[in-house]
Parts: sequence; structure tokens; C-alpha cells
Amino acid sequence: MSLSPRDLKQLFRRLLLIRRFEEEAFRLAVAGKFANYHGGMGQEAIPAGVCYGLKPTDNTMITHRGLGVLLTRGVPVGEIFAGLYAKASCPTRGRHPIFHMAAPDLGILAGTTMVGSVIPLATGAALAARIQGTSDVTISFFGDGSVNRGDFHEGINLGAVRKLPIVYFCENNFYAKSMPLEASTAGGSIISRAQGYGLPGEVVDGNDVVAVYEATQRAVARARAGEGPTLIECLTYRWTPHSTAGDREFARTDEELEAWKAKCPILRLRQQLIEAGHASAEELDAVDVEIRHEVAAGVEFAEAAPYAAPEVALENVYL
Amino acid sequence: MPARKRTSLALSNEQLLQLYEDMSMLRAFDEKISERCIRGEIPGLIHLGVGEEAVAVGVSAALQPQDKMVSTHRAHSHFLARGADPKAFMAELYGKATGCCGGKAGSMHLADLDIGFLAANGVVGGGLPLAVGAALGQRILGSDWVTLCFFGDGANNNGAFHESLNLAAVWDLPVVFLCENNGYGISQSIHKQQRVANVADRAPSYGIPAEIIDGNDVLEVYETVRRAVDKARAGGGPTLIEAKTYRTTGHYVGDSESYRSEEEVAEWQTKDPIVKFEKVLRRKKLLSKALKSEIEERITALVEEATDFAVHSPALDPAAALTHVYCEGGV
Amino acid sequence: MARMSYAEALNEAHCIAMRDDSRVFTLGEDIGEYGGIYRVTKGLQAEFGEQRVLDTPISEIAITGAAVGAALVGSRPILEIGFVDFVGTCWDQVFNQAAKFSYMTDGRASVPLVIRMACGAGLGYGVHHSQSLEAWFTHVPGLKVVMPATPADAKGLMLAAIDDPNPVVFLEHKFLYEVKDEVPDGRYTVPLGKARVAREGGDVTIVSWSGAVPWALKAAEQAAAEGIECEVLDLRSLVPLDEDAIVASVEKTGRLIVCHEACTTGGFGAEVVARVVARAFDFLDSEPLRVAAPDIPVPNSLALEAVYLGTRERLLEAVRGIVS
Amino acid sequence: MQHRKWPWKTFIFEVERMHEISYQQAIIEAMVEEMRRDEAVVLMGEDVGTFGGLTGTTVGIIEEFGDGRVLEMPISECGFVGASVGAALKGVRPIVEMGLADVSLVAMDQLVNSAAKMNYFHDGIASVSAVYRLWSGFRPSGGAQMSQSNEAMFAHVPGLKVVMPSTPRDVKGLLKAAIRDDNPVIFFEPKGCYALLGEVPDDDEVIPLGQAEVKRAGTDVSVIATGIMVNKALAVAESLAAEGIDVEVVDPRTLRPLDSGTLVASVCKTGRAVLVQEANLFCGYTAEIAALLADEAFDALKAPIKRVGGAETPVPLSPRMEPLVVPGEAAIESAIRSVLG
Repeated sequence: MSLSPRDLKQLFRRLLLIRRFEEEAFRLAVAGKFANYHGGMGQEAIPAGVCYGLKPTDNTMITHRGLGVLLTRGVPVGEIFAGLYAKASCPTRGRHPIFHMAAPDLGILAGTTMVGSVIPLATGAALAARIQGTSDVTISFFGDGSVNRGDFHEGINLGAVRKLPIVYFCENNFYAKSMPLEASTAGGSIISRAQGYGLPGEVVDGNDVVAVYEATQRAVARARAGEGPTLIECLTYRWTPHSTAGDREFARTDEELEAWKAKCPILRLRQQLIEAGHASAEELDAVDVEIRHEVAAGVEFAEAAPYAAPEVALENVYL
Repeated sequence: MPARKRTSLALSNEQLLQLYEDMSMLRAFDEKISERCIRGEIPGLIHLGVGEEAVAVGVSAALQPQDKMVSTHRAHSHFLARGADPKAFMAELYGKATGCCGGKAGSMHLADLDIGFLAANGVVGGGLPLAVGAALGQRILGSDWVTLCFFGDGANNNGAFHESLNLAAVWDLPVVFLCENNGYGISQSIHKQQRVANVADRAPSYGIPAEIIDGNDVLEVYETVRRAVDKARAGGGPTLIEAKTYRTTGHYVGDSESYRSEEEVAEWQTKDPIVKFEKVLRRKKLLSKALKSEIEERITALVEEATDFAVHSPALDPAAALTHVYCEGGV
Repeated sequence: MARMSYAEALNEAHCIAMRDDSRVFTLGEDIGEYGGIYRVTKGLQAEFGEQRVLDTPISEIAITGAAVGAALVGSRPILEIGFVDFVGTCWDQVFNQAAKFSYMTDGRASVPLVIRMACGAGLGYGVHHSQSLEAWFTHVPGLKVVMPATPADAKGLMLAAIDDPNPVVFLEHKFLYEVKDEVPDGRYTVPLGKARVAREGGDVTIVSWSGAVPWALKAAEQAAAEGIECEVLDLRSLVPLDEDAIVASVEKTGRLIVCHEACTTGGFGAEVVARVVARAFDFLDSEPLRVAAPDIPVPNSLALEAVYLGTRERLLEAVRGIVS
Repeated sequence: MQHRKWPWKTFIFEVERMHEISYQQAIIEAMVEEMRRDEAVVLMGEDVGTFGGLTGTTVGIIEEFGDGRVLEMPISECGFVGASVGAALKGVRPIVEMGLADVSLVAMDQLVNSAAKMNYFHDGIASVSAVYRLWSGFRPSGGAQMSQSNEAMFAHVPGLKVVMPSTPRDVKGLLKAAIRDDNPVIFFEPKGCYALLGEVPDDDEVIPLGQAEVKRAGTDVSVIATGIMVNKALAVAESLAAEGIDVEVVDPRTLRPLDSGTLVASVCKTGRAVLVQEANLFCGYTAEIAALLADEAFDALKAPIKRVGGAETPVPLSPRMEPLVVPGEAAIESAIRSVLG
């Protein structure tokens, strides 16, 4: 389970891919290239760390801020940009937001936008694994904004009472749009709610990709062994506003943002790799150059891609 | 029997006897209703509270006239214990115009705003958000009532439970959540519906203090609820109280009860709240045989009078069905 | 009179109501300092404080039920649920609780509550932020449904809705929030159940509401250039429905087109057509038409969303067709 | 299922072997047969195990298929409807017993924003093959929160199919079709129909969705009715036949997708239409049928389209109020007479 130098370099590459993608997506959204973008910059360690080591048959269900999961599980960056541009050459063909995309062969389940409604859906995928007797595990991603929804309560209780093979992953970035955690979440702690369902819970530094990876592997092993779900709360912070649709930043302070930027997951892993002698600065910079080209190529692909023909809107309402 | 003002925690002998009489009255009504329901005189789906009388009476004794109460589909005992007019109550079950809701509501939608009984509910968990709203209304309107919210163990896995406790706690609202844990949601025992043993185990998730009490001990119910209500009125925020109790009759009149054993029912019948409290009163030399039979006569008369009133109330004018869909007033 | 946007007119209505009556308060997600998704509650928290302008957690069941409970005990809440698409999460509290208290207590209890939601497509917000679901609410006895199309009506109808002792579903079209127009000063109310003739005409009656009213007016202008005079009716409120105004207009023109943004099948347009056919059958010179969205979820990309919103273009064709 | 004993050889013509059962038994037969036929089919809901479900419609199923395929759920409709959609995405074919149609609205978001739109999201790759069974409509003294028929709301949602069978044969055939359909189907079982008896074929009859049926042919007026109202319309048709009024009764059976062709053809033949539903009229499902007929059969109409439905009120408890709130045969008869002029 422990990570070799090769694994750490692979993780570094994936963190960087997500970061450069997020930077570019945010820039394009602010430039008005597409309607609205919920940036995940600063939270890269979670998609990278959680999905590293998952089998393709394991399922993930994401929310509006989880494009990093799509990238790290193998969806080409060009297709994701095409999705943001709502172009034809991507799995959603411009019919619905790219974070709703589905790729059964990659284990990517289409979710819903309703904050928290994804949790019963993911629980259902885990229920299917139990019914069909497979050893697949499901990861349900959601934010701190959804922990007060009825769906959170009912979904996790159902997973717990039937000991389903699922890991409930809360990305706690302390703000649901404008609501700070303590103003919305009674008891002041998300993880303390795990005991209400009889589940083990763990708080993890969401900016330490190795810690995220190890916590996930423990929970996935528990789930695969039939011991039921785990609730993992990752403490992290988003560096960009809630979304680019004119959300004014007032609740969050610059000092708070700078403090979290100092804990950047990429800089942290970079130092670890260099200090342990697994890689040189030049080598890592070369990876960065490679990644930038890959992302730029993705944007070009999306810019050039055609819009879907209008009739596409009428297709597949029913099968 | 209007709700009386309670000051000190300790109860006078007269108040203790009143608790006993109230519980006996609730039992008598439920038995009469069951009989008339089986005879087909009372229409609809009826959920009785036989065995859970101590919770209703203990709670009502701890409330003040201005306080509010929200109930569930098993509302008869809460409604009567809170001080509803028995005649209007029975007439409502009979679907008569003289019913407290004009014959339109029936067993699961009883309501009487004059005694602060806001609503029963046909939807599991449907009442929890309403109670939070009533407590919120108290703060907005600057008054001093506390809201008492009944719910069953079946509701504690429902989204409404989670959202309501979270909201009440994060806003520090004057509401007391009273769970009547009778161990079953229709046929499924609580252990098949959740992994934690007690409803109260979930209170820490919301930073709400919780207590587990014997729902069949009317004094324990009264004292615990009284403390929680006084704390809420003083701005101390919500409390969750889990009263372990048991319904010794079916989920509804006509329930096959195939989901539980006779032994289990018999065992709980030995913990009958009325019999238990009778022993307490006997030890205190408060309840002589004569007084007991006097109480029983009074209750029988009350039940008969209420039932006769309902039976002989004039038939309902069907046209009333088309009234009050909307309130008058407004532009 | 003052020139202001639809959102500002709604904001002003809130201020007037909350200043006049201490029982009025508002709650919703991100409505405090953030001012609400469309800034309708901007500045209210600064003036009325956190106890009357409440930011809530994301728990639609609890906040809707709380609004109903608060209304039951005598306060007058205005609840903002960001998008009508979210109402499914708290549908029981609207459908089974709020709408039925007056009836179930035989008039002894009332729920003076306004539930505000943004509806409508056109901004590329996709499947879960662009729907129009008024036909759900209009089917529920006990609810009133209001959908203003202009800033002046928005203010007047909001003040009327707040005064109303019944639960009122107040649907605001996203595209209209920035529309500016003249709005009378001070307190005034527009009565619920009174339609507005937005444009006189003798050849064709176009019934519409909310975001579809501008489409109808534009189509009427284009048709006028071709010698066809359309009468455009803005219903303003769907329940209570100003049936007499519709029938009177159809009796004059003999032709009816109902235009709405929501999907055609099961849309509110069906009820309008059904009532006109029942009451004004003999006046109809040709079959009544419904011009509305195809039966699809709202696609995300603006290019495809144009198919969902194709009603705009097809309306003029329908007018030409019904006249020939 | 006992077979009929024919006194003489049956080689003369192929006899459709039939047996008489109730609407409710037909539902049980459909579910059991489909669970035997396809491993992927499971049954989910509250109390669906040994208790046999709210209405006794799942009695005996867990005994045959075990708790691996009969899944008892806690009282959390959002939770298990969402879970049924998630499981369906992975190939499970859940039959979800929602119980009361009124209470199923607690899960409205999962039904409308998850189940209905997953096909659209997945663009044909994955589908939600789930059936949501709702016990709907009036029952004596059901009261305001247990007697509603809310098919109109679901019929407005692209991506959902909506079915409301009126006879034992239809409910079995249509439930089998719904279980085999790859789309989410909202399956209304009117309480009033549960006790109806009727002939049901022994063989594996599947009635395709989207097909209306003319229950009684006629020439003077077309009565289009749904659910329990079909029975009442047929009774009125019989009584009017004596007066020489020839009433055609058409049952859409599937509300979405609607078989508008059959309906329009009938009204074009008779020129008169009466539409009957159990729910309250305003914005009810018959408004959609009326608007459709006004558009596509306008020239054939000899009289305004008349609609019959429930009163614009919540359903009151008291039995005495029923005649005013619940549409009955008298209302259908007067509607027929009014369109006949």
C-alpha cells in the first residue's frame, strides 16, 4: 500500500495536471468563454490522492467541483475543455454540464447538481455491487454544504445499516458559497456525525496527497472486506470564488487565503520529492512544461471542436 | 381539562392524581375508539397509542398554556392530554361538523390552535420542520412559548429529522424534540433501519444535549421534559429526549402484527405505565380503592358523553367539503 | 415613478413590507450579506438585522417546513428557494403541508407564506437550473401562483402576496431580473387573479405569462407589420386564473394561442386551452394552439438551449398560421 | 394458476387459457414472474419483506427470493429512491414500492432531477431501468394526505414514463412491460382498482407502453377515462345504452407517452368528447388531453370538450363529503348528456 518514488512522481504529475487545468479553466471562464465554472484550484490533492490506486471497476460520483476526478481517472483534458465549452466532441455533447458526464468503462457515474443528492445515488451503486456480488467499491464525493441535507442523512444511514462497500468523502473547504461552516452545521463538526450512523470517521489534511491516499486505501480495504462505509473529512480550501458567475468574495479574508496557499499540495510534494532525492528540480520543471503543453493542446482541441447540431438536444430523452 | 400553569418542579398530591386520571382517560378513549373503529363507525386509518400514555401525559403536564405542540399520525393521546375538548375530538373522528376541524381532518390531521396544538401529520417526519418553524415564529414575534415536537423512531432516519435538528441547533431555537421510541416503524424493528442503537446517539452530531428515559414512567417523563422546556424558555436552545416505550396494540387498527411475538408484547404489558403509576400512588397512600373507582366512573362518563355527542351530532352537510380551501382576505 | 430593475422592484417591496409589519421576515440560502443569487434581498440584513433576514443551511425540507410552521403561529415569512428546480427536495412540505392547513382545520388556521423561486432558461445554466415547473403548483388546491413579467407588477404583486393569508408561490424569471422599467413609488398592490392586456388587438389572442410575455409582444409587433393585430394577455397570476379576461378576448378575436416557456405536455397552457374550449367553443374560428418548449430536459449549451427556447421563433409562424 | 377444464378437445381453435384474479393479485403475479425471469430484477421498499408491504402486495416474495433481492428500506424515501437510481445505473432493475402516492412526493427531487434525466445525461450509455409503484387515488376516509392522485405532475416531466392501468389484465401486462422498459416508469395503482376481479391470460402477456385501448366501442360520444374512472364510465355506458345512446369508452392506460392517435381517431368518429379523471380538474391530466384534442380534432368537434374530475379541494376525511369531492357516475352521465346537447 505504501507509495514508491515512482508512485510519488506519478502523483506529482497528476496534481500538476489538475492544477494547470484548473488555472486555464478559471481564466477562460472569467474571459467569458463559457457560462460558469466552479473552480477546484487548491483542492487537487483530493481527486489525485483518492483516485490513485482505484480499480477501473470502482465507481466515483462527483459534484460540480470535481473535474479533477475525471482528469485523474483518464478522461482526456481536451474532452473536458470541450465539455466546458459545451461543444459536441465530449461525452455530454453540450447537452448538460461536463461534471454530469458518465464513463462506465472508467467507473465514472453521472451525478446530479443537487447538493447532497449525489449521496443516495452513490449508495445505490454500492447497493448494486452487493446485489451483484462484485467487489467494486464506490467513492461518493460531496462538499461541506451538503452535510445538512436530508439526502446526506438518508444516504449514509442506508449505506451504514446495510454495510455497503462505499466511502463517503467530504471535501470540507469551510464555505458553502457564502455560508461559513459554523453558521450552517450544528455541532460545529462534520466528522462527529459519523458516530450518529455507527460509522468510523477520519479527518485528513486535504492538502497532503499522501495522507489522502493512505486514508482512502484504508477505507477502501474496509469496504471491500464487507465491513461497511467510512466517512472521511478532508480539510482543504478553494483558491477561487464559489463560481465565476459574479460571486462576490466577502466572507473569506485574504489572510485566510494566503495561509492556505502556503499549504499548497503541489509545492509540498515537490519539496518531498527533491529532499528525498527522488527527483531533481529540473526534472519536475520539465514535467510542468509537458503538462502545460498538454493543457494548451486541450484548449485548442476544445476551441476548434464543433458545436452539436441543434437536433442533438432532442435525442436520448428516452431509450 | 385545560393545560394548568406549572411552577415548581415538584407536583402536589392533587396534580399526581390528575396524571393518573389523565392516563386512564387516554386509555379509555383509545379502547372505545378501537371498538367503534372495528364496528365501522369511525372511518379511516386509525393509529392508537395504547401503552404510550405516560409520554403524552408527562409531556403535557410540563407545558404551559402558551406553549405549542406538533404531533404525528399517532396523535389522539397528545391531543387529549394537551387539553382538547373530548366531544369535539370524538366528533372529528366520526367526521361530523361539530368536530374540532369540521369533520375534514380526522385522526391524522387533528389540530386546535387555541390550545397550541398546531398539527398532527400523515407524513412520517413531516411535523419536525413545522415545530422548528413554530419556535422560529416565537423569536420573530418576540413571545415566550416553547414548542414541543413529537416524532417516532421511524422518523429518525428521515431527512426531515436531520435537517430540523441541525437548523434548531444552529439557530438555538426553543424547541424540545420528544422521540416516542416504540421500537418499530410499522413492521421493521429499529435495528433493521439504523446501525446505532438509540435515537439519542445522534444528538451529539448536532451539538444538542440528549437524554434517554423510561417512557412508561410518567414522573420521569414529566421531570425531564420540564427541565428541557424551562431551559428552552430561558434561551438554552433545543433538547432531544428519547422516551423508550411500546405500543401494545397494532400499528393501526386492523394490523396483523405479524412482525412481533406475543412474548414481546406480553413482556411490555408488564411495564404498563398506568399500572406502574398506580403502585406509586398506593405507596403514597393517595389512591384508595374507592377513589380509583370514582375516577373510573368519571372517565367512563366522560368517554360515553363524548361518544354519544359524536354519534348524535347532526350529519355533515357535504357542501362543507368545498369550503376553506383558501382563506378569505388578501387582495 | 422611478426607473428600476425587476430585482430592485422586488427588493423595494421587501423593504416596504418589512418596515410596515414587524411580523414579516425573510429566510433562505445566501440571502443575508450575500444578497441572494439575484440580489433581490441585497441590503436587507444591514437594515433589519440577522434575526429577520436569516441565512439558512442547505436544507430545503427544514427551511420550507420552518417557514410553514412560523406562518402557522402568526408570523409572515418570505422564503427564498434559489431555483424552482430545487423544489423537488421539499415538495412534501409545499404540497402536503403548506397547501392544506386552511382546509384541514376548516379555516381555523392559515399559512400566510410567500415562497420565492427563480425559474426559466436562457442563461446556459443547464438541466437543474433552467426549468419552468409552474404546472406543478397550479394543480394543488390551497396554493396561489404568481408570475409577474414587469418590474411594476413584480412590486405590486409581491406586496399583495405578502398580505395574502394563503401560501403564495412567487416565480421570478431569471431573464427578467435585469429588465428596467417605470415603477410607481411607495406601497401599492396589484390584485391576484387580474390579468393585464399588454397589447390591444382584434385578430388573434396570445395568452402568456412571465418570460414569454416579451416574446408575445415581439411577435405581435412583427405580425402588426404584416397587418395582423394580436392581443397580448399577461396573466400575471395563474391561480387564481382570470378566466373571464381570456374568454372575453377570445370572443373578440375568435383565435387563441397560448405561449409559455415550459414543456408543452402537461404545461399550464393545456388548462387554459381546455377552459376556453369549454366556455367559448362557438367563438373559436380555428383550433387553439399551444406554442411551448419541446418535451426535453433543458440542454446546457446555448446553441442547444436555443432548441428548447425555439418557442420565440415559432410564435410568429403560429400567428400567421392561425390567421390563414 | 388453475387451468380451465374444457369439456371437448381444444384442437379446433387455440383457446387463450385464462384465470380470474384480482387487480392486486395480478400485480403480485407480474412481479414474481419477472423476478423469476430476470436475475437483475429486485424489489425495494418499506416493509416489503415478511410483512408483505403496506397493501399486502409483496406477500410471499421474500420467502421465494430471499433478502438478497427483496430489500427492506428504512423510512427514507430520498435515500432509497436515490439508491434505486444509482443501482439501476449499474445494471440492477429495481421495482420500488413507494407506498402512498402522496408520500412518494418526499422523493420528488430524486425522481425528477435524477431518475428522469439520467438517460439524457448518459446519452444512451447507461439507463435507469426502474419502476416506481405508487398506491394512488381515493380510498374511503383516506383523508387529505393519503388519497391523492398526482399523475399530472409526473406526466409533465420529460424522461419519465407514466402508466395507470384500470383492469387486472392491463396491470399485469403493463407492469411486466414497465419492468422490462429501460426508462424510469411511474406506475400508478389506483386504490379503487385493487379489488377488481378480471380475466388474466396464463401465458406471459406483455402489453406495450404507449398503447390505448377501446374498452367499449360506440358511435355517439367518446368517453376517455383513466384508472378507476374507466369502470365508472363503462357502468354509465351500459345504463345509457338502454336509452339508445352508444358510448365509446377509451382507456389511455399509458399517460406518457400518450397514444394520441387512438384518442383523436375516436373523437373524430363520434365528434363529442368527455374526459374523466379522479384527481382535481385544474391542471389535471385531462387538460392535456383536451388541449391535444382541441388542436388535432378541432374540425370534427360538434360540441365543447367536457371534463369530469375531483373537486378543487384536498380530500376530506368524512365519508359524507365524498359524493361532492370524488367524481362519480352521475357526473359522467350529466357530462355525456351535455355534450349530446
